[in-house]
Amino acid sequence: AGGSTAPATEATEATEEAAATEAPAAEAATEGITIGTISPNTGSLAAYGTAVTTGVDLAISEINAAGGILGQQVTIINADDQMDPTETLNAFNSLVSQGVGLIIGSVASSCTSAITGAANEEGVVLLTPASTADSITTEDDYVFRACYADGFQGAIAAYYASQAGYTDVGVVYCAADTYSKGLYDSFKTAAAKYGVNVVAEESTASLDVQDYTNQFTAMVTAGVQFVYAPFYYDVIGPYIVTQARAAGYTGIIMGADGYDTTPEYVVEGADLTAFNNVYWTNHYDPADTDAKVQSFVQAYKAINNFTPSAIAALAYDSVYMLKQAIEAAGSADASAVRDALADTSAVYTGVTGTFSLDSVGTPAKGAAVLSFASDGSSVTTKLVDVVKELK
Amino acid sequence: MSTFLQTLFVGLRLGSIYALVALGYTMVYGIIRLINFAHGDFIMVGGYTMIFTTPVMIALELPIWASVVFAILVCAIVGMSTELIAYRPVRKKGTSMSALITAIAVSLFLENLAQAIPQIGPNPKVANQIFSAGGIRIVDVTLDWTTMLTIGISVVVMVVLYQFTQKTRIGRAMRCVSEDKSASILMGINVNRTIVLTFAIGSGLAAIAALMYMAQYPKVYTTMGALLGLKAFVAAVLGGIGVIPGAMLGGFVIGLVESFTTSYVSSSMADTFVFLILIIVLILKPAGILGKNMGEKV
Amino acid sequence: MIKNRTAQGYLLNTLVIAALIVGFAILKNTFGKAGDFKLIFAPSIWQCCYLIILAASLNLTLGFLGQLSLGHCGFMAIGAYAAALLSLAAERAGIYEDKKGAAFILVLTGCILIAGILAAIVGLLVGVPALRLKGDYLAIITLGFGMIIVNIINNLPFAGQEGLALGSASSSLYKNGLGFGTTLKVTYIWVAIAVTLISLAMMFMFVRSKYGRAIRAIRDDEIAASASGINTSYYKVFTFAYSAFFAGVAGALYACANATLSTSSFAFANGGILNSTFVVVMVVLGGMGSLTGSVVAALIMFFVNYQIKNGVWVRALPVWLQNVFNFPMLVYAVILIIVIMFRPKGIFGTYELSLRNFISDIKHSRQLQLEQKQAKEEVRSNG
Amino acid sequence: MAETKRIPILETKKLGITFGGLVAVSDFNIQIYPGELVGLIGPNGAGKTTVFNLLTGVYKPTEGSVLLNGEVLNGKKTHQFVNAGIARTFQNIRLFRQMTVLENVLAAFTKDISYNMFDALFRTPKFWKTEKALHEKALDLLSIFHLEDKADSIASSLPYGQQRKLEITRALATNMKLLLLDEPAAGMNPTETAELLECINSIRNRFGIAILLIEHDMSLVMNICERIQVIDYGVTIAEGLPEEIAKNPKVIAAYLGE
Amino acid sequence: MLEIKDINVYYGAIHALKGVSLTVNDGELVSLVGANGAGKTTVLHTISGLLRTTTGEILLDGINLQKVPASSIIRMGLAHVPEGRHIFSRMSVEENLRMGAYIINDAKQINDNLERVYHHFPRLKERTRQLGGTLSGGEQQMLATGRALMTNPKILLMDEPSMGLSPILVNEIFSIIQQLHASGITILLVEQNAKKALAVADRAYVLETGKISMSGSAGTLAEDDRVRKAYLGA
Ligand SMILES: Nc1ncnc2c1ncn2[C@@H]1O[C@H](COP(=O)(O)OP(=O)(O)OP(=O)(O)O)[C@@H](O)[C@H]1O
Ligand SMILES: Nc1ncnc2c1ncn2[C@@H]1O[C@H](COP(=O)(O)OP(=O)(O)OP(=O)(O)O)[C@@H](O)[C@H]1O
Ligand SMILES: [Mg+2]
Ligand SMILES: [Mg+2]
Repeated sequence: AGGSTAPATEATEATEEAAATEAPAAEAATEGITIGTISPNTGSLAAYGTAVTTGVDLAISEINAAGGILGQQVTIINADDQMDPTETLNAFNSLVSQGVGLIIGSVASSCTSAITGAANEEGVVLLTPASTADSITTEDDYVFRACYADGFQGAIAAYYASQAGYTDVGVVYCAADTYSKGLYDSFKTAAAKYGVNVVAEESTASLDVQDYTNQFTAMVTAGVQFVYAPFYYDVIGPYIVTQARAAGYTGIIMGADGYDTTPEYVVEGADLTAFNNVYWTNHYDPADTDAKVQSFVQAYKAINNFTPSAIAALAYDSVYMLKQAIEAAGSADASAVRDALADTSAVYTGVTGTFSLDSVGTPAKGAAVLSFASDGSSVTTKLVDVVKELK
Repeated sequence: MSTFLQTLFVGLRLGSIYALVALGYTMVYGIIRLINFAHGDFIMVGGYTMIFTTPVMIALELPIWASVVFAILVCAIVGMSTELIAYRPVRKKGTSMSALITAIAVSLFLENLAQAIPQIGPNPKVANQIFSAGGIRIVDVTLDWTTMLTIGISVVVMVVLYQFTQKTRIGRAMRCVSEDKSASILMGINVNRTIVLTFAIGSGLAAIAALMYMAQYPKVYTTMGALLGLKAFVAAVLGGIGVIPGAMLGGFVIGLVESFTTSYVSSSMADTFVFLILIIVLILKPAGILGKNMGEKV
Repeated sequence: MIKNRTAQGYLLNTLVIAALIVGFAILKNTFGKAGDFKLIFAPSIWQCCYLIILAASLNLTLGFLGQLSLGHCGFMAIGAYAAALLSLAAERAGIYEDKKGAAFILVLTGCILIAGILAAIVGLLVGVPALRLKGDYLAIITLGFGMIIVNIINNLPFAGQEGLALGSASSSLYKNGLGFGTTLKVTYIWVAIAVTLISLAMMFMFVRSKYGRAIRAIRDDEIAASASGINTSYYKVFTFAYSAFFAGVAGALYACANATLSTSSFAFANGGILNSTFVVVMVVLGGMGSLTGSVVAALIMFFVNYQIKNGVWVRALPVWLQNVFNFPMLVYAVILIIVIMFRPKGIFGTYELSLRNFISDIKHSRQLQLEQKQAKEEVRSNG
Repeated sequence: MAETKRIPILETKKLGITFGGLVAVSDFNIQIYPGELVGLIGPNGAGKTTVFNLLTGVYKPTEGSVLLNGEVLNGKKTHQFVNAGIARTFQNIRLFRQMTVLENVLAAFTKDISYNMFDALFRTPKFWKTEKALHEKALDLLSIFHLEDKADSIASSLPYGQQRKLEITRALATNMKLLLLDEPAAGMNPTETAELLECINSIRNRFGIAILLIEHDMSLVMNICERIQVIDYGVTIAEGLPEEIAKNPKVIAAYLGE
Repeated sequence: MLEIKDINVYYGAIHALKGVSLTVNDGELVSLVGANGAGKTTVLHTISGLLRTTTGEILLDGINLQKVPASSIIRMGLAHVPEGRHIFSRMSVEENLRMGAYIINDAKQINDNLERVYHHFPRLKERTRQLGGTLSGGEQQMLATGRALMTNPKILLMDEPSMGLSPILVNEIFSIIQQLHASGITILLVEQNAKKALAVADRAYVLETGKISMSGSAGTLAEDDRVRKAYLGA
């Protein structure tokens, strides 16, 4: 990562010096490779922590079963950050002091941003599976990610709206959530570019809000037929879609990767036709017939009994990205791995697509546009389109 | 017009839930002057109990809401055990502040214990449809049956509770205990048993609140009680804590303020307005809307 | 006579603090693995420092004034954001570079002070209406103010929920402003320690003066206090603001120690140990009315939190227990309940650790033992 | 006593208060002159304590006014009444329960302490000087009731009788000109009451203050009061010298009994 | 009827009662005198179960009260007028009195008792609806005594019932005590007004710093020089 080359080399030198005196990574590399993970395993968003740990565990067991990386077995040290930035930093420090030089984490952008600088300073590779805030990778050379940034996902939705001919649209988002707010920002910026007018905006003050009726009544009043609602599955499934339809909103509801796994969170016995006309963008489609995707989904389901979420897929891919980089570098030394990851020509083929990292460390990859389909008693997902590139 | 009506209905819907939860708070607070921070988590316990007993109901071809019976039982047991194991020892020896800390600890304990149980885990669970959808339509806007039922239930619960505390022997014993424990003993009241009973009733109410909550907002997760409990407590204070009709009134006020702020002021500032209203009301009426401010006799 | 005794006490305390600092310096140079000081010890010191200030300052309102405030972290948030934004502005104005030199120290000091003062002003604004209420009503109203403060910061265009790193201040506080990286946290560790010692001294002097007496009188009986000529509203509001000042200072330290700010950290209840509930927990655990208790409780809370997550001994536990330890807050809650059961008035009650008392206590108990022995011997010889 | 000195330190004019519909005190007029010891008696619930509450700003009068040295004190807060020179004790003892005996007295000095935050924070010589002087003064006051040995005990651990005495000492510490005592002998046996009587007299002589006393113990009231005012249902029913009051049929009927 | 054998009571480290023994026979009026802080209230609290002893036993009709839960002691026919009144301040006067009859289920009996209390204390009848907390000190004392009479107790413990009462009411209280005594109720009376207490009592005990220092018939004690000097102000 890092725009210009000059400061990058400076930083590398500095860390080499540090590595020489403290040599955390080198120490670990002699008997196997250790990768650290930081995820919110407890707290209100612990579900994401589970997604990360299960995704990583699956990848690691596959890799170790196949002989490891560079012939060495891989071990994982996981640390819980409770979705709190202070704890993320503590977890980071604890991992690094145990000699870990490669870290996958964390999930929430606010948490990840608490350690990006430290990763750089300590010369530790930080690969975040799911922090989508645009600024995460822009400043620090040691920071990369496996997901695309909010800027891209929001733009796809705007692009999609313009392609489908909606010129007046509405947005409902959560002002207190980095993810939702980030997508809202990027959607709005992109909408202006594609000639789509955002004529109605509504928000919520927290993710614990249960009632979205007023927000969608406002959408009905504004007369829009397309609403961008970047929320998570556990808000979309039980709350938003049914409430929006009950409030009389019949148009398109569009979201992003947070909608992933929604079909498992719908109200049994309710009228599920409400879920027709709901679209979303994702990193991958679990129903994709691609062999790689299917073998991942099957293997994951076999262990965990449920369909892997996008975050699990991204965490899984993150491990393989590191593996590829270590192999390219020929060692698990942090600075060597960093250099390998910074190589923009390397191509990664994962569950979430085939991609390269751009100059700041964010993947340039296509997004799947999916939609829900319902016969009234159950909800399924279907692939609508894959957007590789935005015009 | 339809926006106004819709907003009103949403306010009532939220308010009726807050009111039900607030009644439980007021019950417990009324007797031991303890902000039972764990009350919100009792709702979570009730919610999960219903989620897990729903299949049984379906198998027995009973309506799903009947699982509330299990929820009431489990909640009452959890509530009473909390009192027996955690609150009572501390109340005997400590200050009201140490009791408050225990309540916070119990709340943390329940939330995290739930997460640690593999069958529950961190992923939220979604309830089945409990009552049939639909309702009365007024000018393009539907006032759904569930909301009306919730309002009805909270009014009934309020009236029953009020009559219970005012008219029955046990109710009066509860009021005595809340005022002066040693004098209550001298009246022949078994203080400990009265407190346990209050916890049983308060926690049982949490189960009913859980049922109505899930009927409206069918998602159950381990931290669901945190914000809900907090707002309900605010509602109870707003109405005048310890005053049973006050809890209900407070609940509706908070629900309506929240809804109208969302529609007419700023949707992301709804909580700010809720607290602003609370602050203004308390400054004007320091004992809450229905609270009696009987200044200290010196 | 009092003066002599107290002077003795001061001398002793100063000596011990000096000894601690020397010990600390030795420790620093001989600390285990080279990386550990930088990565574990120094960040821990920073966190302990702001936790200590936070707990002690809340003790002023909760323990000494006897008013339950549940919005203390709101003041901390004000301090943290004020310090962060100010230092950012100072850096952009080119007042300092690279976080070194006299100019930086000056800005740093200024930021910490202004953070405190701003928090105190807000404390004053909140305190005037809020302190008309008592008990749980006050608790709930302060809780409300705490929430509003956080909510407002959330909606400020230049602060924002995402924290300065992502908000429209747009560049990471870590790189700019006073956010300290791992190395700088070591360099400036004395700042954290000095600020904490000075703050504690200021609070201690406060409670050991007419101010402290007045507010404890108000805590015990407000009507009697005013009937003894104490202007209760003045002392209440003053203490509230004074306590908010230190919460603001703690916020500034927090902003230094944590590279990013996110309002969710200051909410009433979040996952970590940094929120208004936990500050109350620290105060009660340590003992309401004992600053020593608050200091010790803050250290214990930190240590327990740290040990649950990182303690080597955890790995020696049976597997099922290790699984329980994956839920730190569960263990934490159990520990809390147990401690409160055995020490319901807190670890220290209202006792202040004073070395002079400590020493005289030891002397006293020696003497008692001696007397008892003598008495026993007498009995024996008589019998 | 010379006629020229007859300027009352306390004067009330048509003082009255109602609670809801209940008229607790009405048309209450009293003058108290420097150094005087006046008794206020009346049946239970007559409004005596309420008068004290009105005289100290705990209750706001619904009619009439309180004048201290000619200055109208209506609308002032309790601590301002104290600053003006009225101190009191309470019928139900109100001590600073968790503080030591010494601190209870020291707290009452607060308003007269001139050092500020700066002095307190930097422990200036002024701070030390003031604190030292006050310590001595407090111990001196405590010695009046022989409480100096208990200086370091926690107030709530004292037996009831000593708590009463401490409360009076604390009131003395406010440096007042008029002391209001609400049933100081309640809960004391005759021997203790006699002791209290001595103390009240000695305080009066030593500090030259005026005292208004509520008491049901007639042995105390009749012995030390120079004048007595009797109220019933909030209205004054008799006023005069102890001997006159003792013989007043209205007072006998309402209050003294046979 | 009531027999206390060698009880010790502690408040934390404070040894409040040091081996106190006393008996109250059926139908007797026994008075307990002592200076402030002697431990009189502690004795009464221990009897009614508000405090527990570390050693010794308390027998009521031969039953060891130490083994009976506090709230059941009242059901054994004991009533206690506590020091400091302890009325329910947010309940009305009438509700307070009705709470006194909590253990009685018979509505008619409750109403009769209520009438009797109102007869003794007409002032309370004037204030049936007023909240207990706003009553004057003396009114509260009447309420506390009235409330204890609501159960038709066999044995009544009274802790300074005349405290804060006007002379006329002090006489009234003492005549009520005598009436109750005459009607066969056993009474253990703690009073600061030792003169009056000894005048109405059959027997008396003197308590000094947690120990019984003297006992005997009330008349003899009232003549005793030490008692006269320490408690009667003579
Ligand atoms: N805050 C209040 N609210 C309502 N009524 C009150 C209040 N304070 C006092 N009263 C009423 O005013 C009357 C006078 O009360 P007060 O306490 O002054 O009596 P008192 O003369 O001091 O009697 P005692 O000798 O028994 O203490 C009483 O009837 C009391 O019930
Ligand atoms: N709750 C308590 N904690 C500590 N000490 C107590 C407590 N209650 C009473 N004491 C102490 O126990 C001793 C006996 O007190 P008690 O109240 O029984 O005396 P008393 O004879 O009733 O006095 P009084 O005439 O003042 O009512 C006193 O020294 C008192 O200080
Ligand atoms: Mg009175
Ligand atoms: Mg007593």
